[in-house]
Amino acid sequence: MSDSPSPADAPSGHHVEPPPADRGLPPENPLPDADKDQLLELYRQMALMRRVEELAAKAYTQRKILGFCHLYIGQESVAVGAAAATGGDHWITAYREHGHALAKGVPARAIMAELFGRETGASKGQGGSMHIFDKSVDFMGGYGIVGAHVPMANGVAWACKQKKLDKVCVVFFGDGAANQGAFFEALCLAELYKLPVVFICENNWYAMGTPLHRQSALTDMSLRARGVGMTREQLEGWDVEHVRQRVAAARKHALEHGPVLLEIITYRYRGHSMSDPAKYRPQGELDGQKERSDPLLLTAAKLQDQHGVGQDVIDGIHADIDAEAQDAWDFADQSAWPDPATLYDFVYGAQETSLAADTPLSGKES
Amino acid sequence: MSDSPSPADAPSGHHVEPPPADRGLPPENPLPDADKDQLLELYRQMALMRRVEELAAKAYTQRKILGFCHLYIGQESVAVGAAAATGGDHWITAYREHGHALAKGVPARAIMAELFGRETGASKGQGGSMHIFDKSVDFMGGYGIVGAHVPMANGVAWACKQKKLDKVCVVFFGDGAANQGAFFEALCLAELYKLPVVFICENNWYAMGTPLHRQSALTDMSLRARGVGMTREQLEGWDVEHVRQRVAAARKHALEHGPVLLEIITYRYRGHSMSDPAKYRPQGELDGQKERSDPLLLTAAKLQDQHGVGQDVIDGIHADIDAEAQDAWDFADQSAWPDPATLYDFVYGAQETSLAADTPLSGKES
Amino acid sequence: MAKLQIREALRRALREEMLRDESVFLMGEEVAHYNGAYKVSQGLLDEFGEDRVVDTPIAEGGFAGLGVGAAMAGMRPVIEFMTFNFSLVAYDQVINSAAKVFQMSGGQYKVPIVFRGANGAAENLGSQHSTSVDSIYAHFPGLKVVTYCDAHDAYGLLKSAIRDDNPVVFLESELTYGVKGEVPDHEFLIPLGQAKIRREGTDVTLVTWGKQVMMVEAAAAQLAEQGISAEVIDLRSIRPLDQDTLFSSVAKTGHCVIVQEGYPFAGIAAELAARVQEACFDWLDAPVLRVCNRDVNQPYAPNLEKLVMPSPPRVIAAVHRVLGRDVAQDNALDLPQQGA
Amino acid sequence: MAKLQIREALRRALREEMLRDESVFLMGEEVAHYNGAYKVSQGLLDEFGEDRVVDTPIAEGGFAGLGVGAAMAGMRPVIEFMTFNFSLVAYDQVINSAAKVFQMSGGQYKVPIVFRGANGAAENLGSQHSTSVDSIYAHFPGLKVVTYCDAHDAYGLLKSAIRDDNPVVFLESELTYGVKGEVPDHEFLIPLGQAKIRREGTDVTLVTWGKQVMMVEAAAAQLAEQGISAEVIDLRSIRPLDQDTLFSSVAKTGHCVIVQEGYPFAGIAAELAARVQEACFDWLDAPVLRVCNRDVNQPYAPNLEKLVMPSPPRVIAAVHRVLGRDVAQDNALDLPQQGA
Ligand SMILES: Cc1ncc(C[n+]2csc(CCOP(=O)(O)OP(=O)(O)O)c2C)c(N)n1
Ligand SMILES: Cc1ncc(C[n+]2csc(CCOP(=O)(O)OP(=O)(O)O)c2C)c(N)n1
Ligand SMILES: [Mg+2]
Ligand SMILES: [Mg+2]
Repeated sequence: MSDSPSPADAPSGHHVEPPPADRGLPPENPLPDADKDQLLELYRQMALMRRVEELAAKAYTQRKILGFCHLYIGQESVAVGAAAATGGDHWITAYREHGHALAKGVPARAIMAELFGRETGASKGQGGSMHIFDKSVDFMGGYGIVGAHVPMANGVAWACKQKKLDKVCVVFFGDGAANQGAFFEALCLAELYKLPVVFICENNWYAMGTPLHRQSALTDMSLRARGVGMTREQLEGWDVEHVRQRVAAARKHALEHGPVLLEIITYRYRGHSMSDPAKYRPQGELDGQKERSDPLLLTAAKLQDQHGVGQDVIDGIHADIDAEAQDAWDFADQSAWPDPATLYDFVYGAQETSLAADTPLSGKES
Repeated sequence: MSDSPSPADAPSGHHVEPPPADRGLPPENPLPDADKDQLLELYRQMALMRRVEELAAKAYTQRKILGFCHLYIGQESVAVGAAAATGGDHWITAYREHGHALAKGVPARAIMAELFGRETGASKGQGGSMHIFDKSVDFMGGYGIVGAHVPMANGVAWACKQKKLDKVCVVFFGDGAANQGAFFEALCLAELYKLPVVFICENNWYAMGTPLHRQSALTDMSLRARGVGMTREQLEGWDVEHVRQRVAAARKHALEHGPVLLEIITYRYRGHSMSDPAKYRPQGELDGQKERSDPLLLTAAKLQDQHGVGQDVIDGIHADIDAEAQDAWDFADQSAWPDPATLYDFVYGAQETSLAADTPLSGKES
Repeated sequence: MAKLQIREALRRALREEMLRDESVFLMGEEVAHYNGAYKVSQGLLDEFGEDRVVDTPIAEGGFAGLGVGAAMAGMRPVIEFMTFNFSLVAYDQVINSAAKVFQMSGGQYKVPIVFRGANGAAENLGSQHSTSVDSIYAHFPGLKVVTYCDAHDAYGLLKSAIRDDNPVVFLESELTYGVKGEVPDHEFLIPLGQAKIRREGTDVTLVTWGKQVMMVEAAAAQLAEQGISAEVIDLRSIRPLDQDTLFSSVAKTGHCVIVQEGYPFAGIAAELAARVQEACFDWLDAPVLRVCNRDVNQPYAPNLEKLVMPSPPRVIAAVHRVLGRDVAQDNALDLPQQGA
Repeated sequence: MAKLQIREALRRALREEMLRDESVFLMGEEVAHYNGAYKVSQGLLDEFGEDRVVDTPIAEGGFAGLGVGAAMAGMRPVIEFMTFNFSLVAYDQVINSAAKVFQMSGGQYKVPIVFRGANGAAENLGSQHSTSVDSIYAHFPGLKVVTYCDAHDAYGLLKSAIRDDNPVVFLESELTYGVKGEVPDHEFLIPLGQAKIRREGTDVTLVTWGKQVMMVEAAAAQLAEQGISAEVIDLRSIRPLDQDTLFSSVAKTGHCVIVQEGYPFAGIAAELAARVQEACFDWLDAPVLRVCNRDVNQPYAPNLEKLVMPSPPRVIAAVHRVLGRDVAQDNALDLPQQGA
C-alpha cells in the first residue's frame, strides 16, 4: 500500500489533492541588482544599527536601560535587506527588534528614548526594549511571548487583503520560535486562507543558550513549511543584497499566490540578552563567524571591490552614523520621564467610534 | 542559490543534517496474517462496538445518557485493528472513545454505566461519555479539548522509556486536531526525544461539520510529519487486518527508532455528536461509503470468502454481542447514582507518598 | 416589538453591525457553512459571503491571534469561541496580546475585537466543557467583560461591544440561546458598564449576571412569598463595573448576597464582596455572602452536577443566613471548599 | 546551619528529591546545559544526566502536557517555566489536564507534578513579562498553589510539593533567587497549607505571601516606630489555604490589610477579604483593605512601575486608613481602578 493517497481513498465527493512536492520559492530575483548608491545606503543602515546597539549596550551597563535588552548585532543584513524589499509593508516582530525598528524607519531617537523609558520613546516609555511600536511606519511591535506574534501577522495580512491594499505582512521570529504551537497554527491558517504573509525565521542557531540541534530534530526550519504545504526557502543571510532579492521574491509570491516561509541563516554576536555571557558557544565559533561572514565587512568589501568605493567614503558614513547614534543617546538622556498622571491612560483606548444609536446603517441595506 | 542548506551554511561547530527525505514507514508487515480465529475475534469486537453504540444512541434519545455523546460507528476497524497490535501498550484518546475503550479491554458494562452517569461507571460517573478511563487496562482517557491530549502521550512514552518497559503509547486524534498547536508541539518533542509514541490521526474527513479540505490546505494529514522529520504513513482503515499490521509496524518502529505518525483514513456514519443531523454531507456520500467499505461487511465477507465461515457462525456472534450489549445496558440502568457525599472526593488525591521528614534518602548517596 | 430568541437577537446585532461597518467580520469554528454550532450566525454566510463569515480550523490560538492582528490593522473582528472552554488554548493571545497591545504600544494601536461564545456549564458536559471563564478574564486590565441575561440586553450589548475600541470578552450561554424575549424593532445600544436593577427590593441585595439572573429572579419570587423583599441587580458588564448601583442598593438594604456561576476562589463574587464590605461597611448588618459553584471540577453525573451549581434553594438559604433567620443552613456540602 | 541563597535552597530540595526518588525529573527551557536561566538547577545535569534534567524547545504547552502524561504514568515531573508569564501558552494543559485528570478519571489517575518558575514582576520587564499568575491558578480546584518568602521555606515547601500527589503550582521570584537565609542542614519538610506568623502584633493583621513578605515586614517595622503593632502573616500556600490562622489573627486585631502582588480584580486578596469579612464580621472594626498592583498593565518606565507595585508607603497608608488615623490617603492613583 502506497503512502500517498489516491483520490479513491477519500469518501466520494471529497476533493483530495495529491501531496504536493516540496514547494520551493522560484529562484528568479525580481529586482534589478542594487546599484552603488543603494548598496551604500544599505551599508549605512547596517552600520547605524550596529552603532546604535553598541550605545545601547553601553547605556545598559550604566543602568540607563533596564530590564531585558536583546541585541541584534551580527544579524543586521536580515532586517536591512528585508526592509529594502518591503519598506512599505507591515512588519511585526519579537523582542530582538531594535534593528527591525530602525530598518523600518523608526527614528533612532525614538528607539533610544524607548530603551531609556522616556515619554519621547516610540511607545512613550510604556513598552521598553521589547515593545517598540511605530504606527506611522507600520511597525507593529515588538513582542515578548516567543511565537505569539506570528499568528497576528495573518490578521494584518487579512486586513490588507480585505482592503485590497497591495501589501504584505512581514513577520520575523527566531529558530526557537519555530517550535511553538502558535507558529504552526499561523502557518496552517496562512496557507489555508492564502494570506499575503512573508514569514521570516531568523535562524541565528541559538534559542537563548540552546543550539538548534538540541531544540529540534530538524535543523532546517524552512522544512516546517512542508508539513502544511507552504512555499519555502532556506538562504544564507550574510549578504544584504541577497536577502533583499529573496525577500522581494517572497513578497511577490505572497501577493500573487500566498504565504512563504523563508529561513534566513544568520548569527548573533552578543549573548541572548545583556545578562547572558554566552559561554555555550563552541570555542572559536564567534570569531570564525565574524571573519567569514560579517554583514558589514562583506558589504564594505563589495563596495570597495565591485563599486570602487574608497575608504574615505566608508569612513564618512561611519562619522555620520556615529553622530546620529550619539544624537539619539543625547535625545533620550535629556527626555523627560513619563508623567505619573498618565498612568491610567494606557488601559483602555478612548472611544472614537460613535456609540450613538442613531448612526445610520450603511452597506447593502442603507 | 539552492534552498537546501549545506553544512557550510552553518556556523562552525554546529551539527547540520541535510533535510531528510520524506520518511515512510518500512512497508514490511511484522505480524503473521490473522488466522480465522483471530479474524473472527476482530469481527466480534467490531460488531460488539457497533451494537453497544447503537444502544447508547437509543439511551440518549431516552435521556438516560446526557450531555455530549460522540459515536464511533463506521470507524471500528481502526480501534480494533490497533488494539490487536498494541493491546498491552498505553492508550490515550479524545472524546469519541467508546470504541477505543472497548477495544482496549474496558468492559462494556463499565462503559455503559459511565455513559449513564452511575457510580459503577469506568470513571465512577465523574467523567461521562467524553472521559472514560480505566487504569487497570492502561486506558488513559477520554479528553474533550481537541488536541490537548496529544502532548500527554509523550509523557506516557517518556515514563515507559525511563522505566525500560517495552511499551509504546498510542494516541488517537482526529483530522481536525491536526491543526492544533498542541499536536505540532507534541510531534516536535516526540521526534526530538525519540519517544516511543504511535500517533494515529483518524481521518474521518470531518471536524464537526467542516470537511477536511476546508480546514486544511493539505488534506494528507500524515504529511504534517514532514515538517518535523518524523516517519509517517497514510493508509486506508477499512480493513481491520491491514490496520493491525500497519499499527504493528509503527509500534515496532517506535520502539526501535522513535515516533511514527499514521494517518488512517476512515469515516463516521453518524453526526459529530448526537445533536448533529450531519446535513453537510454530499448526497450519497454516506451510503456509498457504507456500501464500498464498511469495516464489518468487509470483514464478514473475508471470513466467508477466504476462511469459509458460514452465516450461522456470524449470526451466532451477533446473538452473543446483542446479549452482551443488552447486559451492559441493564447493568448501567440498574446501577446506583454516585453518592452525593463523595462530591469532594475527587478534587485532590489522598496523599500516598510519605511526607515524613525521616523518609531516608535513596539513590547514589544513600 | 418582536419576540426574539437570544440567538436571534445576537444575530440581529451582528448583522446590523456588519451592514453598518465593512470592517466587521465574524470568524470561528463552524460559523459559516454550518451556520454556527448554536446557530447564532444562521444565514450570515449567505448574506455576507466567505470573506466576512469565516470558518476556521480548530486552532483557537491561531485565529484569536489573527483577530488581534486584524484589529490592529483596522478591522473589527468578532471571534467566536464555540465555547469559552476552548478559549483556554488561546488564553495567551487574549491576555498577552489583545489586552496589552494598546498599553505596550503607548496607545498607538487599538484592538477593537470581540471574543464571544458560550460560557459556563450547559448540562452534563463534564469538567472540561463546563468552565466559567468570567473571573480569569475580568482579572486583567485592558479587557472588558460583558454578558447579558435576555434577548434585549444581548442585542444592545453585543452592538456596543462590537463598536467598542477595546477588546471585549462577550459571554453567552448554550442554555439560553433559545430563550425568547422582547426586543424593540428600532436600533438601540446599551452602553457597557451599566448594571440594571431587575427587581426592586428593600431587605437584601442580590447581585448576579448572565444566565444566573433568571435563577436569582426565581429565588427572589420565592423569597417574596416568604415576605422577604429582595432587590436583584444584573451587572451586565463585569469590566467596567458599575459599582455605584451596587453600593447604593446595599446602602439601602444593608444585606448582600452575590451569586456567581463558576469557581468561588478568587472569583468575581470575591471581588464584589471585597468592594461592598469596603464601601458599605457602615451600612452592612451582616457579612456579604457568596453563592458560587461548589469548589470542585464539574462531575458528569446529573445528580452531582445539580449539587454543584447555584440554585434557588442555595440562594434562599444564603438570604436567610444573611438576614439572621433561623432556617436550616445551606447544606453541609458548602463547608469543605478546600481539599486536602 | 548553612546560609543559602534561595536558588541554592531550591536546588538542594530538587537534588535531594531526585536522589530519593528515581521518578523525579526536571524539565524545562535551559534547565540542563545552561544550568537554568536563573541557575536554580546548576550542576544537576552533571549529577543526574540528560534523562533526568532535560532541556526543552520553546514549547510550554508541549512539555507541560508531557509532564502531565508522565505523572499519570508514574513519574514525578518537575516542570520549570522559565517564568510563569510563559505558562499562559500552556494554561490549558495546567487547567484542563493537570487539574482535572484526577476528577475526570473518577480518582484513578493521580497527577503528581510540580510546575515551578519565577512569578510576578521582576523589574522593568514590561507588561508581557511581569504578570502575577497566583490568582488565575488558585481559582481552580484540583491545583495547589504554593510560594515562599525565604530560603528556609523555599526548601521545605518545594520538597513537599514534589512529594505531593497532586499538581502543584510553585511560584518563585527572579528578584529573590539570590537572597540568603538560614537553612538547617538536616532534611525537613513543611506541609502545604500552613501559614506562618512572621511577626506578632495586636493592632492590625497584614496578610501577604511570596516576595511581598519582606516588603510588608519592612512596612511593619516602620509602623512599629509609629507605635502601631502589626501582625504579619505569610500564607505560604494559597491552596490549600490556612484560613484559621488568618481568622484568629483578625479576631485578635480587629483590622486587616491584605497585600497582594498582581492585579486586584478578582485576585487572591479579594478572596481573602471576602472570607475575612464573612468569618470575622463581628470582630472587624473597619473594612478589610487591599493593597495590590494598580489596575494597569505594567509599564516599562521605571518611575511608573514603582507606582504600580505594592510598597511600604502604600501599606502604611492602608493601615492608617483601616485604623482610622487621620493621615494623608494613599495617593490619588488608587482611585480609578477601572478604566473607560
Ligand atoms: C513563550 C515563551 N517562552 C520562553 C520565553 C523566554 N525566552 C525569551 S527569548 C527565548 C529564546 C528565543 O529564541 P529564538 O526564537 O531563536 O530567537 P532569538 O532570541 O535567537 O532571536 C526564550 C526561551 C519567552 N519569552 N516566551
Ligand atoms: C480546543 C477545542 N476546540 C473546539 C472544540 C469543539 N469540538 C469538539 S470536537 C470538534 C471536531 C474535532 O474534529 P476531529 O479532530 O476531526 O475529530 P472527530 O470528531 O472527527 O473524531 C470540535 C471543533 C473542542 N472540543 N476543543
Ligand atoms: Mg535564535
Ligand atoms: Mg474528524
